Amino acid sequence: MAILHTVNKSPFEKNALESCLNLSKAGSAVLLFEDGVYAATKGTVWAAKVTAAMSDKKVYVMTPDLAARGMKADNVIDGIEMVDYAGFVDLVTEYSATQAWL
Amino acid sequence: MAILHTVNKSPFEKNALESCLNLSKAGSAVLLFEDGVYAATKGTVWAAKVTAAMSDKKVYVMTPDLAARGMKADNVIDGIEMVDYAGFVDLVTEYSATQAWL
Amino acid sequence: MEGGEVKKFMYLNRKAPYGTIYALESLEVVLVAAAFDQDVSLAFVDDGVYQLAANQETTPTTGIGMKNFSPTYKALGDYDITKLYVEKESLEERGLTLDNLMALTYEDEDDDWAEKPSIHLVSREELAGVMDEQEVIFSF
Amino acid sequence: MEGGEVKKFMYLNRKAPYGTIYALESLEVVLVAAAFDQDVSLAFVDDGVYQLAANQETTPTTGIGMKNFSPTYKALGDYDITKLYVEKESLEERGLTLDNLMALTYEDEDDDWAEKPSIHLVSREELAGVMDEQEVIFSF
Amino acid sequence: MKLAVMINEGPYQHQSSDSAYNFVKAALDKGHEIFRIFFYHDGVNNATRLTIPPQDDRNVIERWSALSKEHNLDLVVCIAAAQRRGLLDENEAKRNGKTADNIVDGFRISGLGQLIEAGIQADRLVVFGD
Amino acid sequence: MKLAVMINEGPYQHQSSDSAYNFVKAALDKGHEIFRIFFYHDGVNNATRLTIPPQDDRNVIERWSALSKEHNLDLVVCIAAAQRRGLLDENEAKRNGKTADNIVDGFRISGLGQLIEAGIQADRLVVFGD
Repeated sequence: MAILHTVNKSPFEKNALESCLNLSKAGSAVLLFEDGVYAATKGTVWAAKVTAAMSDKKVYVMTPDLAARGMKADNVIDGIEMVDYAGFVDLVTEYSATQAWL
Repeated sequence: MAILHTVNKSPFEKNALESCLNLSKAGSAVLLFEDGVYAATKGTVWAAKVTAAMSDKKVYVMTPDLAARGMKADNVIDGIEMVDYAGFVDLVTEYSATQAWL
Repeated sequence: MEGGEVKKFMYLNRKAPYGTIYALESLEVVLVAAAFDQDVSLAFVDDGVYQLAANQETTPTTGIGMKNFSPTYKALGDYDITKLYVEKESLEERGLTLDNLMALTYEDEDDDWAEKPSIHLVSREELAGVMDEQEVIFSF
Repeated sequence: MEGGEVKKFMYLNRKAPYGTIYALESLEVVLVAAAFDQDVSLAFVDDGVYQLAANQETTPTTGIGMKNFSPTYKALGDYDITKLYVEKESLEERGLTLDNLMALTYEDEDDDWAEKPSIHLVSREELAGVMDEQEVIFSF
Repeated sequence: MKLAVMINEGPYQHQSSDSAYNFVKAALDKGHEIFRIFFYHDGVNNATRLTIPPQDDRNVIERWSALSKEHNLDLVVCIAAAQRRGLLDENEAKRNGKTADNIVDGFRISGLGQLIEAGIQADRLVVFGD
Repeated sequence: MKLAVMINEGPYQHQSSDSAYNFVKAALDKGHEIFRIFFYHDGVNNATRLTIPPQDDRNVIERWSALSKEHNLDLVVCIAAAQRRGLLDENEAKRNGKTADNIVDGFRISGLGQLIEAGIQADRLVVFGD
């Protein structure tokens, strides 16, 4: 009974990730995709907050979205798991519900 | 030769107002309209930043957009000038160019 | 849908009204959903709390010329939609209190039709708990 | 437009590529604008700096399946569009340096066709100054 | 598993429809059932047959239409949202005195009850938006 | 003064088209000239004649069309953006083998050069978007 939260917007542009992190419970998961993948990259002003969230939540990032934006595994914060669309589907089935932070 | 900056998004949702305030010069003007009008209201966590901006910029807010969102003159930060669409047109003609922060 | 399963449905509202249509069209879904006898909750977080602001006024002549749909929220009680969760922290960041919102109520048939508030002011912590129990979440 | 007025045109790019179409369709305007002999500047601020990221890859099979339009930025120099201002603070907040961006250059006809960078790294302060001088600003 | 999908944005302007397509394809590849895909808000614009996208880019509408045919998907366009935005099938056009219709094969127009039903019947609902 | 306007979003989903309409009306009331209104990105969707909005709400498209007639406005829809999104006039439909067109009276389809020209010719450009 844990929820998969999805965030598709850049944390620099919109407040979706911030709200998601504020309102998601320990044990839930956060999938970063589309422009949301920037939150998964190293060295940004958001990296510390995302790293802190990993203390009690799983964080995933969509590899095809990273690639489109010129990013690779090297750019991703340690501990964030990279998934493709098949992995996205698995997450949706593994968690009890999906909540989109639009 | 001063610019009219327009901001139509809530400062809570998007970073448009913040960027606008960071990148607009002294002597320019900022018009808050659509969801941007929330930045003109009293008591928010953004009020101090908007008030500070008024030290060297004029700030305007669109009255019809305030009314739609349940706000009146009482709710508006002191020193912000309220305009209607005719006032918007006047601002566009008075300033040398208009820059939209989308 | 008699005899069917009852699921926990949540409608997540995080956007201000009028600037975009999400608030209005979200409300249209909620009204239809009322006929399906599910366990319905509405969450108002971030700019979503502005959807419930009192005294919304739009006119074609001096106003923005869009339809003022805020009266529809007042009908939710009649449709047995009585769990509107408003996040306290979101209100505070915006300098708002419950007094700035519409007074939304319903008549409780289990309590001699007493009039009760539909808006439930909850902390971030409490709202996170409510969200975590949901089975189907609609975002707009 | 010979003999016509030359205006200072700025294209303001604040959004990331692919998540929305603004970056791509902004670039389409810039390419058309090149034929009009105006004084063209491009500003890349906030997530707009991501538009210039090197190594963008999209494929229909394992990728997002959208068109990779980043090579088009490399053609801007040939169209005499050589003033691409990138805000330093926006790069820094994102953990990026110029090395993470595409190397965009043009050949300077006034300097024996020497190859020169089109990307100009500017501080927030400097960019504010450039913006303040503009006569027509296109936002996307 | 039985999955339902809601799409809130139109083609090209936002990535939502692309992400949803890639998600649905992956789900079908894994043998999941797609109970319904519901197009709401500007998402209804994914159902127009009048687009002519650039030849070097993907055709968002054709892709949905083809996938629908291949897997017998139930692609539902919200009637209220569609009417606001000018998406009509032949019947709607006739009934409303409009001189053209523009819905592509593979989509059908229906009410919001179809979205609620999808939420009830499917094991999971996934929403793609802005 | 000579004003030009650019609109980046479609009807109803965003307020942009409403705000632009109110702005243009106020400008005309004050005696300014509207050199051109250019519809780009999803803004092209403002030109469809197939909408059937709720009777208790404004009709965004009809409003533009009527204002155009009254003031002889030049409403230009970007052809590239329109083709991506399924907005076509009769000529475009024929040329591309499409079985319907959907542009309302008062709008014309043309290229991006019309936007640049508006920037050059007008005294001010005002952009409405998301």
